[in-house]
Amino acid sequence: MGKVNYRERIARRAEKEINDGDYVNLGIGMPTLVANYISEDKTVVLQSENGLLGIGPYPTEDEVDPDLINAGKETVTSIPGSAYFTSAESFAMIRGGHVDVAILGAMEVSEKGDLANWMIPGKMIKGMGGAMDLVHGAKKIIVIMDHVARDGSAKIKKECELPLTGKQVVHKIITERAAIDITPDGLELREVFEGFTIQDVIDSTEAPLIVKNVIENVK
Amino acid sequence: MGKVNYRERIARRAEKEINDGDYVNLGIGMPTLVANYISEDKTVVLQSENGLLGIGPYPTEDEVDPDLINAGKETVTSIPGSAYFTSAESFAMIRGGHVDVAILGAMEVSEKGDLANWMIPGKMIKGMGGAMDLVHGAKKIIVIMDHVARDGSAKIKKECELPLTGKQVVHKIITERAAIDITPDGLELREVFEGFTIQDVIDSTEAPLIVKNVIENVK
Amino acid sequence: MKPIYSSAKEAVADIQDGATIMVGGFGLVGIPEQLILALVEKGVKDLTVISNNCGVDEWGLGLLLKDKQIKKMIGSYVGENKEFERQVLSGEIEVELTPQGTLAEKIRAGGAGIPAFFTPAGVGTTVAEGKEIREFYGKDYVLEEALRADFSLIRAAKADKFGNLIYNKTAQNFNPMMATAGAVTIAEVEEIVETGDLDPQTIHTPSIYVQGLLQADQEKRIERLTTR
Amino acid sequence: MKPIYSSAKEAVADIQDGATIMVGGFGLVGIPEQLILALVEKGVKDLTVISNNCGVDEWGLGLLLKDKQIKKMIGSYVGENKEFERQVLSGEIEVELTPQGTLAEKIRAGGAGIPAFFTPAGVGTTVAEGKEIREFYGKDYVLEEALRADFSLIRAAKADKFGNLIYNKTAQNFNPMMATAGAVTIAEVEEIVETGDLDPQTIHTPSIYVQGLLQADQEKRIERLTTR
Repeated sequence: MGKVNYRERIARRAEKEINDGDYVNLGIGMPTLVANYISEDKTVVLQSENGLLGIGPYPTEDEVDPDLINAGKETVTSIPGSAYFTSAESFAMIRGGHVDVAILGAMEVSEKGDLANWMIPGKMIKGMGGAMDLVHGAKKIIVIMDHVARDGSAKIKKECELPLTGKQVVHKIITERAAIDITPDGLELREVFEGFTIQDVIDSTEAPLIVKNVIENVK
Repeated sequence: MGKVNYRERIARRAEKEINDGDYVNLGIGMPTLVANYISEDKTVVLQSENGLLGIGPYPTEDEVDPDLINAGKETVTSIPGSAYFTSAESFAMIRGGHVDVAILGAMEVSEKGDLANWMIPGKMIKGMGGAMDLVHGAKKIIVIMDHVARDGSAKIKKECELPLTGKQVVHKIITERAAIDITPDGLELREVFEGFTIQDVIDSTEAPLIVKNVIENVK
Repeated sequence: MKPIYSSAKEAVADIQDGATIMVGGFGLVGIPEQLILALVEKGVKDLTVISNNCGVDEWGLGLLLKDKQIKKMIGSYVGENKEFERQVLSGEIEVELTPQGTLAEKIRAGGAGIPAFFTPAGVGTTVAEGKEIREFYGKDYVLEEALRADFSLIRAAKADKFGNLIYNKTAQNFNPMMATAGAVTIAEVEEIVETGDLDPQTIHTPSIYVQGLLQADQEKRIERLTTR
Repeated sequence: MKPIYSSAKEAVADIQDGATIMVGGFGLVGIPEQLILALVEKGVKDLTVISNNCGVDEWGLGLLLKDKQIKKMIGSYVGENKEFERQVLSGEIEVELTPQGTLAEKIRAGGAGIPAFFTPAGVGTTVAEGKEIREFYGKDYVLEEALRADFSLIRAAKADKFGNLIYNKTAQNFNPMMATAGAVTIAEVEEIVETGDLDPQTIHTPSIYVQGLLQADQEKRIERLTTR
């Protein structure tokens, strides 16, 4: 299974965390892909922190409006029932606990649910954007990411080494290898995806995993 | 000059505190009258703290809209160029220093500019409404009121006895007898209105008055 | 997409004794008339009510007052309601009078995840007693905490089925902030239209804040009919 | 009623070296294109700029960056601008990275007379270092102070001559808050209509916040053209 298919598998699995009627914020990058896999049985309203509730599909060339973008600065459309508003209102919505699910990318996640995803000191500064608000506001915080870094090192750690985005904020991690819950007792391995074994996941995760009721060979 | 005419004179004098282009909030009661005397040479936009910028004249019977009132709960109209908004936005405007002039009624004013206009303990509780916000927000706070209470006692005092609306907030007092500025040195008598003498004003004011450059016999 | 109640009675069915409720409106303008009547009929007691005013003697929240259903009232102005003033002066009702701008901001803060903020309103008055005062840029400010409610009962002119709301003129007032600060927000609306019928640029309250809708005709009583 | 400038140059004439300016927009959407170009041309230096992003390398605030006209930048996201990232990493520019929601709220607070507020965003991170942390309802919050500016340069779709503004879609973003937080707010608008031509129920920024208007055509460059 290639990288592209991994991304699709992660997005499909993340979609299962979204319930009918939910208001959802999808982060920049891989999280944005989740929108493509939302079941037609569900009414889901996507929030964009730049001031739109109800993101629609990408526009056709004729539909492109330069004044209508998502938080990743991509041109988008809006669905019937959408609403536009200010950035202050957008984050009132987020911080006030009105968004049901936020799906974010990560550089590192700790076993306590700490998240790092906004800078590498001396190397890369992107800025935190809306992530620091989202992690404290949305009712459920899902991180989706590659299980390990490009150099093969673990991204799920005992402690994050990079500057944090938020402390004890992540509820669930979904990677191409596994779905892991952050519980008061630590990281609990819930699902291992087809092509990987429980041992594979343990070996590629720096933090200890609770292995009790694991569903294996999830497609 | 009867009471009604005094009220008109006070309102006409208060109008002179308003400049062309000003945004103005008029309190309930006598302050509302000021709207009737705004010079046609001036463009003045009246703010109503219940969520309207651009109060128009009272409606004709046909124009009455039960959803369109001023802060005194009177049915009003709105002018071309008006805007409706929430109470939070309305007070953001007020507290944020965007309103140029607020004209308020008072039960008592102290020589330091303290204002009391919202309750008499054990006797009368109206509530402060928006007055406590207005006195800290508008750039210029004008109090207009009868110079003395119904029992003849002074309303302009060394110290307010009633619970305060705000401390050191009033810039100018206009009554049927006089126009008085609150300065860092105390109350400075600026104008004495026709029918009253400087001594009349001194006698009916508990706090000491600075009497330097007074214009007398103002109509 | 949002539940549409078949009656005001059904809309308030989950509101129990002791609940904290926010009720929209300024004077009688923009109040959820039928939801209030349903609370009167339900006879629910010991309510903490957050509302700018408390209706008049025979309409709006005044009806709940008359039936002594309100334990505590948080508002800014009681001037028009004799029974309210009587209950306050006699100590029959607990009241927390709050400057109107502070009230609006406390409610907005509650809905926006801001637990507390500093404001100049009330500094040097009884309102600031027992609260933290802090100086910023040479001026004193008082720390005020956010307000939230179990239920927010609001009134709008139009809703679509997603729950987006548009208010009419000054009937907007406290309703939009209250919509954000209720764990459950029920909107009484004059008209429900199809999703997509409202211009997304003119929505006052986005659907995310609304948990249920009731269509109901409004009497819109006028407190002070003033004509030219 | 509000001054209508005849050129962008005239609109920015009062902005001097060392000024603090807020500039609306999210990415390149909703930026006051011509006002920014006028600042570049004017060559004004040592600016403190408050803006969510800092443009791209060849457009928007990126032009001010390239000319080293910015001393300090307060924003939330610099990811799209290589020159910005370079100046930050090399220490040539002072930068205060602020969570986007905190930035929006600090600006709103500045315009609304709220000197400071508590927010959860940034607690436990470098953002909260040196700031007061306080617990409310069992959770930690950080105290953040308001932002104001000498000038706010914003972009709207329509203005009437009173200065009421309406924005288009997601070009709204930071513009309405910035309109409230500038001592002088200059709105660059695509169209100026007669007073009374805008529906008062659909105004996004009431005229009280606007000190001057400039009509200017917009290039509206697209950062990431994405189609189906």
